[in-house]
Amino acid sequence: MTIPVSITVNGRRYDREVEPRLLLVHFIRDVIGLTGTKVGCDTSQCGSCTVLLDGVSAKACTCLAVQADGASVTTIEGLADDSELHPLQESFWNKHGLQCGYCTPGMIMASHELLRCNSDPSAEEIRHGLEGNMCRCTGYQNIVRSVRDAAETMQGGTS
Amino acid sequence: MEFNSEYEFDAPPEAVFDSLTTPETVAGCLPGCESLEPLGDDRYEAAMTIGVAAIKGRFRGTVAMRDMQRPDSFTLQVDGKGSTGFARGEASIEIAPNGTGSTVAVQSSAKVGGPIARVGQRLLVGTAKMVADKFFACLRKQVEGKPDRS
Amino acid sequence: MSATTFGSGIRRREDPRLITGNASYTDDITLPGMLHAALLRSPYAHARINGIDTAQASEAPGVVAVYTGADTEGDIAPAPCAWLLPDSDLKIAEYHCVAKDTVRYVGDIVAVVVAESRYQAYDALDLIDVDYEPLDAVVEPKKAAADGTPQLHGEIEGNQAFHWTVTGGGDIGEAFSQAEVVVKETIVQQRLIPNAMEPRATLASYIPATGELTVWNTTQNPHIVRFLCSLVIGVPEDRLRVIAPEVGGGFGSKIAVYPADFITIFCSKKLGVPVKWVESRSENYQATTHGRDHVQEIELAATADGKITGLRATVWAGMGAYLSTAAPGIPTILHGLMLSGVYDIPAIHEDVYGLYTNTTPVEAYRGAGRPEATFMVERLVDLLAAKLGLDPVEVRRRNFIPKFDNGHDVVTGLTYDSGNYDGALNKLLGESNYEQLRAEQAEARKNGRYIGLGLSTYVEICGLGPSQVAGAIGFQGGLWESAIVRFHPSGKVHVMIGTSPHGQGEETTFAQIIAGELGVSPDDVKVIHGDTDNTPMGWGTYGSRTTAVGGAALALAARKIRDKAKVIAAHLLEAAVEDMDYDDGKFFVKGSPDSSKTIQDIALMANVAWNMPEGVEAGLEATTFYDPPNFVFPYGAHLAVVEVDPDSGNVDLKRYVAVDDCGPQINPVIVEGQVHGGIVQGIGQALWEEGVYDDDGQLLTGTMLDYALPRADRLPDIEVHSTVTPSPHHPLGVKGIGEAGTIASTAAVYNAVIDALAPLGVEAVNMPLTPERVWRSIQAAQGRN
Amino acid sequence: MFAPQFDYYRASSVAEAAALLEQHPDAKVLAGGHSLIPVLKLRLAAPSALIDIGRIDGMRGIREEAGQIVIGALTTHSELAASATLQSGATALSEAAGMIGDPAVRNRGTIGGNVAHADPASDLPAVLRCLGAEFAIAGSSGTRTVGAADFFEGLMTTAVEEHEILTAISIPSGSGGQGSAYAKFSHPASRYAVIGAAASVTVADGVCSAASVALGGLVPAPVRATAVEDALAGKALSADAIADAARCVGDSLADDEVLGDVYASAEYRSAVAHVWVSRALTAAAARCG
Repeated sequence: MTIPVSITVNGRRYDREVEPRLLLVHFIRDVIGLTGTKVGCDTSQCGSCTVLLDGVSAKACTCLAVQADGASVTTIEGLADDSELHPLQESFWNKHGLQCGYCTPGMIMASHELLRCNSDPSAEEIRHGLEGNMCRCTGYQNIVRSVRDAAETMQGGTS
Repeated sequence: MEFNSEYEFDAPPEAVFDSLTTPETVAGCLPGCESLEPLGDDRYEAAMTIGVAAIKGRFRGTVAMRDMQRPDSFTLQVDGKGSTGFARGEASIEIAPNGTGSTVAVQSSAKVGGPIARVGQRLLVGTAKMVADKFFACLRKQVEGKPDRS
Repeated sequence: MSATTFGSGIRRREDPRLITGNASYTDDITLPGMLHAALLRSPYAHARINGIDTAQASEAPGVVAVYTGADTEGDIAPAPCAWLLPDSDLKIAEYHCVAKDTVRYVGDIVAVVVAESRYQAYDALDLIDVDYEPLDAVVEPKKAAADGTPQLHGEIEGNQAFHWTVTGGGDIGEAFSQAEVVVKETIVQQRLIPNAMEPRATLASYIPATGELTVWNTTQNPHIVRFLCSLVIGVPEDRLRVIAPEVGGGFGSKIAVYPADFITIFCSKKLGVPVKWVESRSENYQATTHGRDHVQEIELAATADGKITGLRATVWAGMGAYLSTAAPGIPTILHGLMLSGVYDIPAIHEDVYGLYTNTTPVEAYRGAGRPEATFMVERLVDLLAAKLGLDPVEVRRRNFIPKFDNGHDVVTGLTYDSGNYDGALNKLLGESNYEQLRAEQAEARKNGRYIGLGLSTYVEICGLGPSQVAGAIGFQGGLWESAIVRFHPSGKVHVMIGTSPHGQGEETTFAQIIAGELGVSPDDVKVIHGDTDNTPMGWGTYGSRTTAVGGAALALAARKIRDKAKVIAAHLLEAAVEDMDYDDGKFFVKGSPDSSKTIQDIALMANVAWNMPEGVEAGLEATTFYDPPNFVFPYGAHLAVVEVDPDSGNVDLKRYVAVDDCGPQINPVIVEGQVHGGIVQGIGQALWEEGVYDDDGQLLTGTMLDYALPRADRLPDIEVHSTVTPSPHHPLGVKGIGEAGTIASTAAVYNAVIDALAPLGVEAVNMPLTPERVWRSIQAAQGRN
Repeated sequence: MFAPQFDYYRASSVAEAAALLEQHPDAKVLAGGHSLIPVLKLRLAAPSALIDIGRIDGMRGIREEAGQIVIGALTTHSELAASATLQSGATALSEAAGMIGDPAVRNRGTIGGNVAHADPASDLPAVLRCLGAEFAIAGSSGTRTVGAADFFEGLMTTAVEEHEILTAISIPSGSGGQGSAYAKFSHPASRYAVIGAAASVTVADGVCSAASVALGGLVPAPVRATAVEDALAGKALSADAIADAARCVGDSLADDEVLGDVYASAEYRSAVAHVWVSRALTAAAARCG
């Protein structure tokens, strides 16, 4: 069985026929070829596949493409505004919030959700907000700094 | 995995023993049992679906009854596999008179492997207990010839 | 050197592609006509294969081929072990990439399916019917050594892969018979699963017409992959190109060349089309190498005033079912030779037994041997302090090797390069306000709260290593590194290195080295790595060696460039070479800095080359193969503060302070990041992580639902400080920093927990220190009291 | 990982979903998917079809009516956690919902999917048992309502029959003097509850006039800790009184029912459950306004 779906990713609409079992993350990576979103586990733990689904964070490995029919998805590739990096991307760069980079797209999307819900989080709130995203390189320390830095930038403060 | 349990029957040990060793009764009471075909020598080929809620696997394999000591005890050997993994186990079943009825004591241990061992281990004993409880509740109904008391 | 480049915490040059999703990891690469491989792995830890029926799988939708061991016979040689430990009676079991007749761990490969999509390949795996005859299994290393235990490899007696010893200094028996104090402990260094966030993957593309093979692989060492693939698969190196594209962390688990890699290549070669294999996380847990897995029986002899007189240990090291690529060297060379730690220990003896068990092969895992050594020594020192009623600081001070800046011999045979261990500890005590913490602890105890302080003072061996030594210890390769520095006409620079970083940031730090040596902006330097067609041979990134060895190669290549540039500059300025001076990218006649040529001017002239000095070749590039004269020995002192809830056994890590010394820091921000990550991995071992097998060899922690990785919300801020002691033999004085945090932190956290529980009478708890383990240790101690 | 093949049907009404379930006997209901999809990916289940109820109108949201808080089965954990109605009227529920998984999981996972899956280690069943929830279940022959005591039948087994759908959950609105809380011993890897304790207490005239305590995580299905409840009756809720009462929790745990795993044994969980019962009670008592 295949099912027609229409999913808007980073502002562009994709109409495709998919098997019901196709995961959203495979739709994004394999069907439309946006490979910035990563797969790091098979049990919804690591958060590498985090995207925004209709504006809120979701783990794209735990969502079927057919469930996202009609939805709007934002991936890491869609976060920057044309050539200008999103403040979160800038902050991750400025504060050394990444090493191997594999968890980074998911981490940035999860951070986006965090700041959507709380624009001025404390370090502890940031740590809790990132509880569903795993990083093996940074020990999270600089990720926390990065998110804090982005919060300040986005509020118009100075970092 | 180890699993022990006890079940009370309002019937003499002979009746309980006979029921427990009659393939048709066992097949009828074992949740998810699709077939139990005799291979001779008290061995049977079984096909069954085991699981709880969303987690379900289809298994096929052999069931053998050994050391039959009517009406006191016997040993059940199970060896099955399916796409969610495999299980090899042995259960010693002892039937003791208890007033006018009997008590069935089950002591079993199983080796479980494959995906179910990897991701389902925290649920294995609970599932085994649930399957066993259902099985004995059904069997009790048959042996006692009246509706389930529980 | 330019102060604004070398030593400055500039932003990483790697990051723009990584933060925008534009980086390509192996699984991100798709080739025309590419097929997908999926591997059928044994669900049994030990079984004979009586038959494999692939008929149904072969007919399944999308399936192109199904291969079993019989199909690969003669085309894939056994997976090689490359660390042939000498004087150890090493016995290497044949590691068939696809099992022939026996499987020896859950995850051993039995068959491979190649299909048009991954979904189809996995569907077909379910249709392969294997007739297994289960055999008894053994999973614990000490049990594997016992009589009457299941045997993995018939020809290898007692499951023993090797027996290695190190003996140094005075008579160990005498040290113990004369000892005024002896402390002992048995330590289980539990099995750890490395968990690089990027799962392993291989994409192989074989072109039958040309016989050329390109392999994209998640590896820490592409040149070793090429070398071993040429041996195992038989494609000559001139037609074999290995590319490590973006690699998402390794921590040792991407050193080995795996059966899955060879099989994927085999499939591409057989079918003449590109084939990709990507492991799932649960497959990673089963089949990608694990770390640690030691049982250590250790004891320390000392005088009544706390001076150590001897250290003796017996270690049973589980190696898994087969010996992985570098495995034999980890629990031996990298462990046993480091048993003196930061202390002056006059007599040391250790026996290490490497044992085959029905488990996933073990390999290097961040720190590789050194965390196990540090833990042993740091535990014993704390036990000694407790026994003598001394502060752990005091016992350490009484035994530290005094400050040295150019070589210190320890009895295990190593010569440490430079160190000031007391200096690092002093800085730690100051930064953490140790005295006050002790006072707070005493106060808390009065109120029934259990706070503990744990120290770990460590030294590590890294910058592996001199090639002569590598040869002598059985490593089947030199451990030099290479670099090519090439100036283009406009003064932009390409750096080609043989080693292959995978997240550590050397694209930035190496550009900073060039900037420091040649005065160009780091932005004008592109560091090229990870492609065997475009880079000189090199040995890879592990053992904290890329900056320590590869960085030295690069600095020396840059200096060669400077020498040549000086000759050209002298020619252009019509001066004698010996009259030339150089500063920050400019060549000038001594005393006349205004009349100068920049390195860019020289690069242009060298490349257009119409006015070169007599006898000087065109071009401005240099190649260096650097073989270090010794290892480097970073060190430091760490402190953990914990609070334990005795009712539940829960451990709360409240504070973590580190002082590390890796010599001069090329980029302190990157150094700090390495320390953070390393510390948290070591904390993971102390508190959460453990790969658990049941007695039948089933991996019970088979997914991220059961194997507990450190998460952001369970950690405090990590406070990082440093001291700077240059290595006397390194061209830049730098040491390594990739593993330091891990090597130190497990012992610090463990010591803190034991310190917290001391009033309750607890002396030891097996790691990880889960609430249940801690709670049980309290119950047991209370029962004793 | 890659799920086996299945068919997919999207229901636009409860009636249509019930009819689809009748037509496809081996089908599973899909809501948010956070219980079901991981199981499918690991190939631990192979249903013939999924019936997607995720877009059925009117099954989402939280409303108050006639002394009840009615929660649509498709309400997400994030919505539960953020609901002012729940924060004031059923604090334990919003608190527990905020502890499930992580933010992305909470954005997609639904209360209905969670309780219908009835994983012993999930958080909401214990809370709903504690708060005396009622469950509205619809099938092709109509709807029925089941109380929490009967809803959770055993390990991953509920009163929802194969052809039925859980549509809504209602709980009594909190009354004056009542406070509730949830305390969780979270598994460090899965984030599921090793032990979950939900407590609701009512204080009148300075003493506990009503208490409800339920436990999850360590039992196949949530249980009420009646021994703890009894020990609190009529007591002033001092720290000592709470700790003493919490220690009675073992009396409500049948030995052979307590679950253990490689991380925490049954014996350990039984022995330390009182710590979380005590925490939940302490927090609940502090909320009695």
